[in-house]
Amino acid sequence: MSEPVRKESKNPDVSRRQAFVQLGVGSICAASAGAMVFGYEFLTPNVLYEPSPIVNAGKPDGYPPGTVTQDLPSGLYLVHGSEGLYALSAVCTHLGCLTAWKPELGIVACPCHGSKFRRDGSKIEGPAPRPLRWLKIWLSDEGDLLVDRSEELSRKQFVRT
Amino acid sequence: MSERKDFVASFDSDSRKTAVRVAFVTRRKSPHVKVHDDDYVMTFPEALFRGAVAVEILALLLVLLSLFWNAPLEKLADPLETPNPAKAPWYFLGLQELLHYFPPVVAGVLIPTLVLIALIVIPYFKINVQAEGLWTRNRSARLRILALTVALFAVFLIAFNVYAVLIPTLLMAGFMFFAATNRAASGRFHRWLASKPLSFWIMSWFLIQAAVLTLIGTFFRGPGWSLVMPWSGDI
Amino acid sequence: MNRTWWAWVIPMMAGVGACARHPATPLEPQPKAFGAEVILVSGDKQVAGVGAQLDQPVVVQVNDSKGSAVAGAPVRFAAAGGVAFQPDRGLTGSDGQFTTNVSLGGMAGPYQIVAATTDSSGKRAEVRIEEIAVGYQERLGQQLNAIHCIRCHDPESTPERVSNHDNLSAQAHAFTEGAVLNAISDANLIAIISHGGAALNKSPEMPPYGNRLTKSEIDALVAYIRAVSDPPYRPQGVFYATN
Amino acid sequence: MADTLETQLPRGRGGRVWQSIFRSGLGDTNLRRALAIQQNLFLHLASVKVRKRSLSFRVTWFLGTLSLGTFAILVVTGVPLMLYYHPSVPQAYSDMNDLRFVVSAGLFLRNLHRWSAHSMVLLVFAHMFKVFYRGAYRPPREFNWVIGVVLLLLTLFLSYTGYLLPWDQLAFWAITVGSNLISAMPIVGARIRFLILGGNGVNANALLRFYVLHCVILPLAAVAFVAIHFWRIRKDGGLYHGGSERHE
Amino acid sequence: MKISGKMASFFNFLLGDSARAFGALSVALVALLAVVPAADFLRDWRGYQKRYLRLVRGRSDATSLTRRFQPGLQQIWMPELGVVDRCPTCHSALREASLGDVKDQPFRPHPPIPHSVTGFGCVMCHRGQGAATTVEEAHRSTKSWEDPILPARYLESSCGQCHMERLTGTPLLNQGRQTLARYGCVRCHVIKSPDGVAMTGTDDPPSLAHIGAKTTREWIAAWLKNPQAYASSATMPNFQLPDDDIRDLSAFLIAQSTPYLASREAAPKVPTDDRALKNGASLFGESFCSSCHAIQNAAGMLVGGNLGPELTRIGSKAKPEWLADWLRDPRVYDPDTQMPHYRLDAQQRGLLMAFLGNKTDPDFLGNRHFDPPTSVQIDHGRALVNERGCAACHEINGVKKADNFAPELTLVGSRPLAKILFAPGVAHTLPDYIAAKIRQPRSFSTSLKMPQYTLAPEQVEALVTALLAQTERAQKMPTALRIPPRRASDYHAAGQAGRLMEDLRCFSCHTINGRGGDMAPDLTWEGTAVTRPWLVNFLKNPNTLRPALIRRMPKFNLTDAEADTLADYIMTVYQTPAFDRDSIDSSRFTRADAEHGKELFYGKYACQSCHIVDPDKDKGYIGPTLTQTGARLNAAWVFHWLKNAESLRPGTLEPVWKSSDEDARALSAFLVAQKIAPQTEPAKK
Repeated sequence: MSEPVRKESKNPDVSRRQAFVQLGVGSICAASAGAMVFGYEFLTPNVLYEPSPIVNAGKPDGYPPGTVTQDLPSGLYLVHGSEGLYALSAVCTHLGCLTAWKPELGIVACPCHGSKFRRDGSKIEGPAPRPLRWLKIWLSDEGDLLVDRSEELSRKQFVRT
Repeated sequence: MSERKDFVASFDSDSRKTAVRVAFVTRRKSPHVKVHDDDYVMTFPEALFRGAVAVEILALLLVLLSLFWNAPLEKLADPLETPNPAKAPWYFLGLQELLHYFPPVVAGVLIPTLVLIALIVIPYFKINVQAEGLWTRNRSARLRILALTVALFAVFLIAFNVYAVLIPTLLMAGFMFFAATNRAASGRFHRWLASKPLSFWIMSWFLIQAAVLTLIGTFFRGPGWSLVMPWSGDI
Repeated sequence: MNRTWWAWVIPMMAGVGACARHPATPLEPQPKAFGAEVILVSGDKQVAGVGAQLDQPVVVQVNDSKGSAVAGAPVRFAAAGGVAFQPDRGLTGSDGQFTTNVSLGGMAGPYQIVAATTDSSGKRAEVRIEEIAVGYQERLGQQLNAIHCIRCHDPESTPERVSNHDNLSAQAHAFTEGAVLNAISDANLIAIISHGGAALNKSPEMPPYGNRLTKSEIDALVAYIRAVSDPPYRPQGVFYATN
Repeated sequence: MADTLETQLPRGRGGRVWQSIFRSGLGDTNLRRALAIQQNLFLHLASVKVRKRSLSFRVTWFLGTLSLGTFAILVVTGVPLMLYYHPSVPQAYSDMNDLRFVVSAGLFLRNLHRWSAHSMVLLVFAHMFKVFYRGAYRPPREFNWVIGVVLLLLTLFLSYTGYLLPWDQLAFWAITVGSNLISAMPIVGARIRFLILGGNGVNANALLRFYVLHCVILPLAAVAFVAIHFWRIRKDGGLYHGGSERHE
Repeated sequence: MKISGKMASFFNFLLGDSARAFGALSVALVALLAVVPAADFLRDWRGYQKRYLRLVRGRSDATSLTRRFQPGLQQIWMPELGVVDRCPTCHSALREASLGDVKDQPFRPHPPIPHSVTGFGCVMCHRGQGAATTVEEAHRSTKSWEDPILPARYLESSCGQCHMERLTGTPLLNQGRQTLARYGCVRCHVIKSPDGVAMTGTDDPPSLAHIGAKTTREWIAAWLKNPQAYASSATMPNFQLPDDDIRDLSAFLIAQSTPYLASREAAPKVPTDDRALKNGASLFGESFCSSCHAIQNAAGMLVGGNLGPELTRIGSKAKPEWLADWLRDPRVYDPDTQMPHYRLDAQQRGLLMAFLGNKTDPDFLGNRHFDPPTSVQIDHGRALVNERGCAACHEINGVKKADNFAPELTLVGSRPLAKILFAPGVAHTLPDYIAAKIRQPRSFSTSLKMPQYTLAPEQVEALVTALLAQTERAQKMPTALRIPPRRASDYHAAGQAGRLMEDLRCFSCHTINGRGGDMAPDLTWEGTAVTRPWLVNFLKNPNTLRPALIRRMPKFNLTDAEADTLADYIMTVYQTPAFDRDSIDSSRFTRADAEHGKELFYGKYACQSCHIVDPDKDKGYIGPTLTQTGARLNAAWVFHWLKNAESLRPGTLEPVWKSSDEDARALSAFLVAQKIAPQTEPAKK
């Protein structure tokens, strides 16, 4: 079947046309590939409409010693323990459910899969692989507590008032 | 490659008398139909490639346009502040121009509806299917009808001060009268005009009318829908 | 595609809308006489907010070679940094003087204005005039100065305010005394203002303002003192961002 | 020329994978050329052969093809634009600003979409007039002309509904003026306007309705009618080739 | 020919048949499409970020600057304000104070302000389009954004969007708002603050109900012709009326005027001799009339306060019988005047009348003379009064104040440019429009009603600043971010003392419990501070406390009973809850305490730089003279004053010493020992 074509391809006009068609199809393929790459660029948002990771938790006076306060909108626990104030992420380390503080039991419990944590974030039981995250917390110049939700601490840190 | 016309196919002018799809052979004695296989080409690749080339040219032009000319974006919509002039998309500006002259029921409903109905029924009316020149038959009677129609329409337009419609209409009527003149040694243009059926005249009038109104609405209307020059920067 | 030069042109144009408001004089007036020199009469060393018009107009005078005023001589004002004049050129009046209203540019700092005249041979003579534009912080400092400091630190009295400067045993430094004040670091100035003279073994006649003014207000005062200093204050060394 | 064109096509597609997808190879023989059209979902609406005359530029000006081309561009640009668009007030307008200023190539896509939309309206009008002057609406193509008119209307509605989406002054007032035209209709006008806008004025409801019309209902309708249009071309005797009809 | 032939064959080669055209055009299309990402990559802001990194590279702190630099689009988002700000994308150095020497935008660091630059965004203050990332769209007026960058000189207006009260840092805004109130702008134009309260005028325009009793028609006409010719400080604008209109207006005003309840007492005899003039002048001075009224001196300078009208040409205006009544009791003619009721005797009134009656200016009235008006003229005058809105400011019998007489200006700061008709020669920006409108209203249309004001350029700038603060954003500002104005309290003292205080118009100068003027000290805790005997004496004969002050307490010639009433009220009511005035018993101070206090006074505290204790030695005259402190103040007040004077009298110039208890005690001991009644004025420079 390809025999006559080969013969014809010796015709310079024909082979040139063939080259052009190949060029054309190649260009279209290149354009498609480029569109894929650029599509990735396009789909990546350049700006985000997300709340700042840094949360102002107000004055330390609002957190009396020995209390655990859950800040629902920002997904935080502010705990005033014996060593001082610290911030825990309320997001379960298992699959990201929002945990809840059970004052009657004195523990943090996850409604999704039953993970339980102590008030220092350490795991009591459940599928959660790790303790709750400790977040960076500090006092601003105006005396407000600031928590950076994006920064997990490897060591325990307290704000003493 | 194609031969000289062997015959001219046409349809009977009176559909009540004859079946619709009967071809009359008017020039030759026998309907010698010749369809050679070499009149046809394969859709793939011939038609497809040509189509692709046409679309690529269009795409090139549009991409160039998009690279160098940004789509308009005005201020955030404010229901309390009507911009002056407030213009519809360009393809409705002919209509908006008519609204300037006629009440909304006429310009906004009646005329578009009539145009739409007219467009839809075009292929179902014999005057449109007929390919015969307007003036080949009943010339004097048709001339009288045309003169009367144009005169009445002109009076109506003058009453409403619609010169944007009047002038193209009179121009078109002029051409029609020109085509109707019976000159033995007429030029090609005259022969061409004379061969045009009524449907051609009506559609051309509509096309010119729509184009003129749209152009006026787009380029010559400024604040308060007043007439301005396109270069005055107020449009 | 990258028209970076707009970056500074546009804010400046915005800063001195005055330029646009006063279209340039279409025709330059024909000089009737020529002088040899131009001297400043009044209106230099004024302090105004950025972009604001100076309180007092700037007045210059054209003199001939003998030192007497020349009427009808051409005067032309020019300055960099978006300073606007109203008018920016003209002829001296019958007293040989020419008056213009000056609006400073949109940037804080000292501005130099050049008033020039030409003599009959086209030779240029000019005088340089210094004005100071203050930004928000300096402006706040200026306000605080007018309330708390000026009575002792400004030796000049006005009809509204009698100076207390000469009643002090240790003469308070006028804030324009750059020769003295430029040598004092920001930290020391802030300390003197906050703690007063007595705490720093200086004259106790300087009271402490640390309890009365906030930290940022004292910063503003220092910024103002730096802004009006003559010779201009040049910070020493490198300093780093504070936040 | 026709005999040689197929030889220009790239080859090396005889493999099993290729055949599993396309069944027939590309046009070495007339049979294969015919199969290439016939066995393709999109191309099978067209006939396998076309009259040579109907392909000449003088006859077609390619206006139909170009209209379809703009429609394709509009679909390709419109879908990504939807990813950065919320049909709500006044978020829609900030989305326009985001497209202009921060989304990579957002400005270009929006421009292309806008200019293609205008081009499509223009091309469809031109197509219609061309068909008229060529007499291509004559029997047996009457009904396809009617479909064409419907497609013209769909094009106008597509363009018009898209006009509101940026929610700028241009959009708001054009739609306000346009929708008040409808209410000039006797008896039903006001009701129709109320239904189209989903309220008594151009507001958040109207934006949402226009968005759904623009992105879902009208494009689907257009696709359906375009398919019918193409199918009817074939069923009504192929592409019109100008001049006198030859009856077979 | 050859070339075109070659071109033709070239194009034929490329596009000659559909296959070749397909190939060629595909390549062209791909090439063109490749421009799209390139154009995206070459956007302005990337160029600025590269330039910034180049700029930073050579600097000594390059490492930390580069580390802090954040590439890519930067966005500040404040959903509660609806603000999206991308300015930091190009303005990379906003928070880099070490780049203070960089003068080129966009890399200038932001000067320190009381707000966090990145926490507040840029467009809140500077306007412009924050969402834009191109220079043109961000800074200037475009089709999609009319609000360009605010010129630097009007920047204070942005503070006014949240701050309704006076701020130390915004003098121009304060002045603008004050001018709006003082020049009667708000009497025609409604200007509301975001809490919905309309601004009120502070200009106290006189009632014209009895104008015929006060002055002549000729004066009214001359005044209407040009108020500033009568008093250069007059706030009344020039309505630019033709002479006929002035004639008819004056006719109408006189015709509408009713007699007031004039005194039945005969007018005092007005002496005319030179000595009387001289005595009148000195009485004018002793009564400290110039605390409120200004008079042009020989050099043409205005000397005196601006609380009351300028009196340079009062003799050409006031009828003598009216002046006599006015000096006896201003309330009879105008119950609302701010003028205190001086207790002047007939002889004093005669002297003052002689002095004031001599203040004439024959040039001002010219040889204007009117024939008795016709009813046509009076009717025309009434029409003019309605047309010009005279009743918006002045009380006129039979004419009601028109509502919505002038356009509301609550949102003038965000008026769309498209809605503005610009006069020729005015730049097409909002500030320029407002300024031009204030400077010369009639340049926009001769039929406009707005009169011509006489304002200094700085006043116009201040007004523009205040008006530019009236934006939609200000109106929509979340309440939590709004700092409301301190509303004037309507405090009134009770009983007889209260009536007396109203009669003496104490609140024109003094503030008590939040009500009153700022010319004189706040008296809210005055009862705690002073001793009763001193107070009674001071009320009857106010002597100089602060030598440096030009505006002083007038002598009202109070009777003993009146002084006692006032003193009793002040001593019982105006007591601070912070401490008891008798908490420190001065009799327990020892001589050593006082000696120690004296050392502190002259040493550590150097009080003598502002105060005088020993008139022969001390020279400071910023603060009050302290020679009679023992008679005037009590020890507890002095003690707490030295602790924190600001808390006792807000706005005082006294520094906040926060002295130790021992120091404060010793100084109190020294100061309350000072009981000499001062007779000698300190030597002036």
